[in-house]
Amino acid sequence: AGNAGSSDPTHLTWGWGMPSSWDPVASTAGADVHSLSLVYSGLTKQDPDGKAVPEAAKSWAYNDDGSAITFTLRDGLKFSDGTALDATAVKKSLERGRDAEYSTKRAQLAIIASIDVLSPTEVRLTLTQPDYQIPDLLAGLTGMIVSPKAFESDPKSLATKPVGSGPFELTSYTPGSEAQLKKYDGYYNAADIHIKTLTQKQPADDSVIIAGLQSGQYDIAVIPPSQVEAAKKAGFDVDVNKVLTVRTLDINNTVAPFDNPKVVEAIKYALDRKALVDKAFFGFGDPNYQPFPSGYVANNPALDNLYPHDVKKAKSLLAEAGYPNGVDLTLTSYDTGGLAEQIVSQLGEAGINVKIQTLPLAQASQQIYIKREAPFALDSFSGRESPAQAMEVLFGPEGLMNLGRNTPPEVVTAMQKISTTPTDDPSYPTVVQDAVAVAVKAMPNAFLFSWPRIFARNKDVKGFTPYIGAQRFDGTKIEAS
Amino acid sequence: MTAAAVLDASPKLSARPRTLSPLLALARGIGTIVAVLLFASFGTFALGAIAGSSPGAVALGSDATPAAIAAFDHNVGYDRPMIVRYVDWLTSALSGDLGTSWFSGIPVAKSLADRLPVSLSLAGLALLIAIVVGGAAGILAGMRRRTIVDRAITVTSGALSTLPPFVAGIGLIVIFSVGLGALPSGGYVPATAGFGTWLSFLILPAVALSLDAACEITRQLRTGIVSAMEENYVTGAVVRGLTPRRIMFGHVLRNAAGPALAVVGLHIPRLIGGAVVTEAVFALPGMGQLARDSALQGDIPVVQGILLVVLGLVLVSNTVVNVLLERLRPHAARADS
Amino acid sequence: MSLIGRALKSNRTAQVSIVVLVIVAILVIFGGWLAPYDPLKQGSAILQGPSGAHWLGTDNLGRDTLSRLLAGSRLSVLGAVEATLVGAVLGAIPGLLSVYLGRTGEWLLLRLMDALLALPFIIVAIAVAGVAGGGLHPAMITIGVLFAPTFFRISRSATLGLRRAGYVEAAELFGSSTARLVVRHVWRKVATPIAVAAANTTGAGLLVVSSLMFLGIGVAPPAPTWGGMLATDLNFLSQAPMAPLAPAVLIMVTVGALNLLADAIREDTPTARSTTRRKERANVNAH
Amino acid sequence: MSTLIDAPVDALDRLDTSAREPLLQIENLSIGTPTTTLVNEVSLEVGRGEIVGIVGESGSGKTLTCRAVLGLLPGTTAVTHGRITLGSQDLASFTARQWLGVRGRRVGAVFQDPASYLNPSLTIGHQIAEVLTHTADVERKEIRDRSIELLHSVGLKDSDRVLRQHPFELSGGMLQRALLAVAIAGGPELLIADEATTALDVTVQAEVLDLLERLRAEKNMSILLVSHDLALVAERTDRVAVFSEGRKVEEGPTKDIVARPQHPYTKELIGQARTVVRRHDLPAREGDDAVLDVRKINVSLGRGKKRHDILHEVDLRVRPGEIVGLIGETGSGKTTLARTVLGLARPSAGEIGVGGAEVSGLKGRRRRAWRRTGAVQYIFQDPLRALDPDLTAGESIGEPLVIAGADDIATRVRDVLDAVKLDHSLAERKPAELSGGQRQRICVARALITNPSLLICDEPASALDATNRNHILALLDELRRTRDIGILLISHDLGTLEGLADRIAVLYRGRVVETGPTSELFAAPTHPYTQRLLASTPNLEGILA
Ligand SMILES: Nc1ncnc2c1ncn2[C@@H]1O[C@H](COP(=O)(O)OP(=O)(O)OP(=O)(O)O)[C@@H](O)[C@H]1O
Ligand SMILES: Nc1ncnc2c1ncn2[C@@H]1O[C@H](COP(=O)(O)OP(=O)(O)OP(=O)(O)O)[C@@H](O)[C@H]1O
Ligand SMILES: [Mg+2]
Ligand SMILES: [Mg+2]
Ligand code: NI
Repeated sequence: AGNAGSSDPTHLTWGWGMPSSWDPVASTAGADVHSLSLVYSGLTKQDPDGKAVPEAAKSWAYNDDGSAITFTLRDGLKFSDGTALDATAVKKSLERGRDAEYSTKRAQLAIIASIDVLSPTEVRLTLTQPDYQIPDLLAGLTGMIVSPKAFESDPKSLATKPVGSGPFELTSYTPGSEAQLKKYDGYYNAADIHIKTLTQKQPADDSVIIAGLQSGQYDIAVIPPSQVEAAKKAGFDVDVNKVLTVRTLDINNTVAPFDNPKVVEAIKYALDRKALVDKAFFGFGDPNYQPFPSGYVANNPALDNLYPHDVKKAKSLLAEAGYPNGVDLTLTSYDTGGLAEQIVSQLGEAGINVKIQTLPLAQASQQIYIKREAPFALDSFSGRESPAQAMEVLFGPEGLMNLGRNTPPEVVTAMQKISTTPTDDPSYPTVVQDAVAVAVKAMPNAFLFSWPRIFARNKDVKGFTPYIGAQRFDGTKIEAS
Repeated sequence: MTAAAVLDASPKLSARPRTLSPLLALARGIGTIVAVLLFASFGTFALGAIAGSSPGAVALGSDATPAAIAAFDHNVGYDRPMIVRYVDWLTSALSGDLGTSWFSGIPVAKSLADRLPVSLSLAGLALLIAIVVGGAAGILAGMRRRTIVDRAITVTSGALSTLPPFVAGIGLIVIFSVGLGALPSGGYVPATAGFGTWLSFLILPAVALSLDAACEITRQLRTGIVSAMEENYVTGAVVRGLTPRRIMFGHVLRNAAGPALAVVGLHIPRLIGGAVVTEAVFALPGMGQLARDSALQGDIPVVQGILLVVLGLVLVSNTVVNVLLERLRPHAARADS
Repeated sequence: MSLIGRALKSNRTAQVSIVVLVIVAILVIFGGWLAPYDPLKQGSAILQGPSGAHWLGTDNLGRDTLSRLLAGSRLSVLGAVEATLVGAVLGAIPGLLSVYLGRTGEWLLLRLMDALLALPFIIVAIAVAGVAGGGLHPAMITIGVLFAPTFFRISRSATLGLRRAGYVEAAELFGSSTARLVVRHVWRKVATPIAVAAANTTGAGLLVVSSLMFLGIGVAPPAPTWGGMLATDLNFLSQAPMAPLAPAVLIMVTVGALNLLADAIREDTPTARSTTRRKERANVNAH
Repeated sequence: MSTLIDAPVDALDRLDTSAREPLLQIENLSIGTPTTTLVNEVSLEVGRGEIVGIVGESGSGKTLTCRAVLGLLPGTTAVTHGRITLGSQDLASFTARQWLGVRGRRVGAVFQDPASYLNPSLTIGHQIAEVLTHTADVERKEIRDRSIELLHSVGLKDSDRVLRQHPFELSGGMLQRALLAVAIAGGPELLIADEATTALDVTVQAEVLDLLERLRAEKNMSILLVSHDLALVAERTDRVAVFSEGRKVEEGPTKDIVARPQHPYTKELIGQARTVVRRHDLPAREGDDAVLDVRKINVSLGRGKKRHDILHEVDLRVRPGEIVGLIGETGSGKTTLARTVLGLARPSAGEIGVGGAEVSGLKGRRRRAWRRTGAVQYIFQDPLRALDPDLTAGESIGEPLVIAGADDIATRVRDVLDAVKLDHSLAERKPAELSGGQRQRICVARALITNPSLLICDEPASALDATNRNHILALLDELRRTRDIGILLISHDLGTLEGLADRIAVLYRGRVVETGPTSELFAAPTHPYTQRLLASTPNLEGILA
């Protein structure tokens, strides 16, 4: 390690982008969960495999029909501002997320009809309908508990001065550059936090990220697949973590020519997902036909190779659809890497002539999600803590990435079944996977591949556990080797 | 960029009426800044509106429904006519309130206050390097004109000025951070962490950023010296028995420095606000990065705030340059039409 | 153009830069046609070093680098030329007019140009591209607008100088209209410094394009540009360390040639020559 | 008058020079570039306290010789042969360091165009102080007193202010004095004055030359006075050397050379200087029809605060076929008057009649229409600047007709070329390919092509050498005779006007202070300025008389 790095055995520098806001309620980016998990705890958190496990709550129990859930909090929890993390705090915090006009979590929390404080350590959430996904839902940004004292006095200050009860507390923050954190002893699992101080640092441009590791700018940093080889060559450990992120093509099947299912199918067959992974991601990733990576509870192995690369079939589908001489499309993308180009090239071979329209991210999301003026878009989905919620985003009648907003009833039914099946029910995996199968086959979205989160790590960093969801540093130590 | 081109305009810059008092120059500068602001900020407003950027759309993220966005926009008064919002922005900007970022909710003035030290450190150091190194090279080349030294300097600075700025930055990192392991490859620490540390983080980006200006200064200074050497007053000074050193530093440089100084004036906006590429390569949290991120996020108040601040800085520094120019070459005051 | 011809005759660097620029021009016109492969055709061998089949190797999608460089010439150079043209038109003509316009018009134009001069290029280009979106054109047009003050000042000062020139005054005394005067006597002289500036700004434009590409702005895949290729190649330094060399050299050589040519023309302008003449005359016909 | 050339030598005797100890000796000096010889075997001696003049045509090597003495040969030129000794030192072998001991301390120099020889960015005080400290080794605390003393000695009275001023804030005459002060600050024994007064008004020139003579008298300074003006050299020097084509063709006491030139070149030089273009007197004309009638015009120029009055109540008339001379010092408003008549400046009061029509009120379209008639034409001082370098001579000449929309332009261009005695083939050339005299004829031809009734010539010959000057002046005289054109001839050279003008108007600080027939004015000037002007003009005839 180098100058700013781990010459101090209790300090870790983590190369990871700054959050859009340190207030979970105002956060607009899914990736913020990694930073915010450092300073907030939720009632639940995700374990390395993505399963909801206790955090601030030590346990929970549903009522019989799954329409209410009671969380029991750990005793004596405190926020970093010294106020108690009790049932009242939980109630206020969740209510803010559900009701605040500026909240970006209103839709997710709308399921909560009312919150009752049963005792200082017991809080009951009454739901608008039975839903067993609540512990999962609350394991991410949506459920992070913010000190009511902080948001009652000045909610805006939370953007830069978070007050939570996570493993760390923020000591200084320079937006766009770095966040300095120190260990928060009030965290319930503080015993397992060996890092005293942590610097979260904006990673540099891809082309110089390894240089940054080499010059000791980071102890551990997220790197693009193109840099894996360089990182290994430079003597760093590389962790390739399977995570929930998946690349997809959003398709609006209410717009011609996508209103013809054969065209959509042709696109799905025309894609060579393996080649995409191999080139654009240097082989780091798994071709996928569904939104969940293998090994995850919602992954349905039966869907592997659902649409094998078959140019002939694509062509004939296209001909059947009435486009024997090919069809002209525009692909909207905010990706400036080579992926879009590669997709265009593959589709071109099947007679699907695609023009690329590249837009800046903010504008792309306006075009694609809000205005829905881009019926064919190269997108990326970073998953949700709850599989039901993820499917809601992808396929639900109001789903963001369901550009056509036309969900067939069988998909709605299958998805509802997920929520109404307790997650510890033995049939739960089957229910989820069946729903995935129904949705993937019925919906136009073309899934391409799941792609990993890759960390390059200084060899001194030990005990690092990759998480499928928010990355955590419980158990991570720095030991000179 | 090299933009040697802009330099052709620079003698004209220096040929502006110099008889103005600094105060008057400032007043005129403020006139300018008002003109720019009116047109730049209105432009950003309009562009943002066309692109569908609005406080709600930015603050509520991609999960938001159009209805939620509309409600949010209504609550913050964004559904009023554009001209009303614009006047509103303008009046509060005049009282120092630049609004808050739509994206992060952080007050724009605070974000800028965070970024300004970085940008100013970077620009200041780059300017210093450009003036010292570029100036020394230019003087050397001008004094030793038509020698090997002159040719070497001319060729080197000519070649360096064709270097795309990010290539220069990456090249420096490869050499000094990776190759020699001598300097950090990026990031920023404030000067409060110790001058040495501050400098070690800033020196590479400052060098990368200074290249363009340094090459221009070298070029202008060399040309200036060479042509000043041909002036009769140099012959006059020789005839009077002054030593070559005195002639160079007391007479030639004084007159030759004008165009070079004008270059400095022209480069200041680019050093302060245009360091986007350098900041990206070196992961520096300066205003350039903020501008880029905000522009891409559709975060219009921030973009406008940055333009305002950059313009203010440019105004101040150009006034300084103009005053210096007038001191240096009082006769140029008469050169204007 | 005769002034280039003149510079060409007298100056070796001018000759070299002209040769380079002619080659570049050939690439711009015939580059796509000269390309040995389809520049968009992706192969399975990615990030290959130079070989017999691919003289400059392949890029991250397995496309032939040489073909992309050749085919990319047009967009790269024309992008820079576009900015220059926009700047020249928006700068030179108002610059010329500002001299003959009334005082208010002149003042307004001067302030407007001051304003543009104060704006930092890249940020404005990003802001425009960021909110207006898409492609190279909005960015290049913006850059062009920001180039305008350069041309404005040059053409204005040249015109100002000429307004007092004897022959311009003479034409005025013969009853020439302002328009004729400008077309007949002023324009041609102003054209030279404009040409110099144009050469410089075109070079600067190329660099700006590459910077924007590096920042991921104005990228319009799959059409190749030198700047875009350079920016992309830098991401794969560890796989293909030499790959950025070719586009970088092309950019640098073109920019360098443009700058050298500008210098050569500048040195050879009638004004430059006439000042030497004036000095001579001052000695000779001292009266 | 040619009899004067044979006047007795004694009559010209000014100073006895025989007993002077030599200070500067130039022996067989040759200067050349690697390819050519520019100065050939020149020998010249300057004694202590002596004023030696060098005259000669342009390019004859006067400046190179002076520069060799200063060790400042330009470019690739170098001494190829010969010796220069100053006192007892041989300058040829000097190192750069040794030269520092010569320049400024032993040899000072002043040149033409004093403004350019002073650093425009530094105050006069700074530049004097610099020489005093570094060349003359004066103590710091004495500098101010010495500076003031120096300025006084060159006749700059308001020395406190001058010390604080920059060169651009001084007039030409003051500048030349300031430069002189800087040059003598180091107390040189020899002062080289290369065309040092050429750019000055005659009255100022006379004052500066008086000053040089005083310096010589007071400090026993030797002076090498270079000028192309034979009359001036004849008036002011003890000895003179005549240069031609890089050689010294003749040398001797001034009086001898002027009175009895031996070398043909010297004879020609003297002859030319004495040639005056003589007008051909016209029969007196009836009536008072004027082609130009300027009545009580006032002109102010500049904007806002800087606006000031240039011309006051100026009256001027020019009749057909008449040449009216306008003379006055620099800045007196001669050009402004011409520009006002041409409608390039607007009078704030008064009237201007051209050919009987009132023109001062014309504007815009109507003024353009009037200009297209070509009734008034203008000849610029500097023909090079008056011709568009991109147009051929023929195109330039035809331009007024093109603008006026006339036809058979080609024929008329040929006609005027004949009128100015130029070969038709020259019409194809660009200005750069023409000589100075040819260029000015092209300008005259262009002016003639519209058949003007009034021609305004602003110093039409001052950019030309003597021969060409005479030709152009003769041409003007012929034109007014054959074409009955009225001519307003602006000149600072009394000699020119004396021979050519029918009447002369003297402009002094924006007012016509005197006007009358040429001979009367010369015989009995009434205004003090006119008297001073006449007295200051170097007069060869006077010396010879
Ligand atoms: N640097 C130089 N290189 C080559 N030739 C030169 C140089 N300087 C002057 N000459 C030539 O030397 C000759 C003499 O020049 P010089 O300046 O001494 O003439 P001059 O007698 O002073 O003329 P003038 O009256 O015009 O000042 C000219 O033919 C001139 O062209
Ligand atoms: N455009 C102008 N604005 C203000 N003042 C001017 C302008 N043009 C000339 N002047 C001033 O008017 C005065 C007269 O100038 P003018 O050119 O008429 O003199 P002149 O007699 O022709 O002198 P010269 O012999 O040097 O040519 C000068 O003091 C000059 O500085
Ligand atoms: Mg000379
Ligand atoms: Mg005049
Ligand atoms: Ni004279």
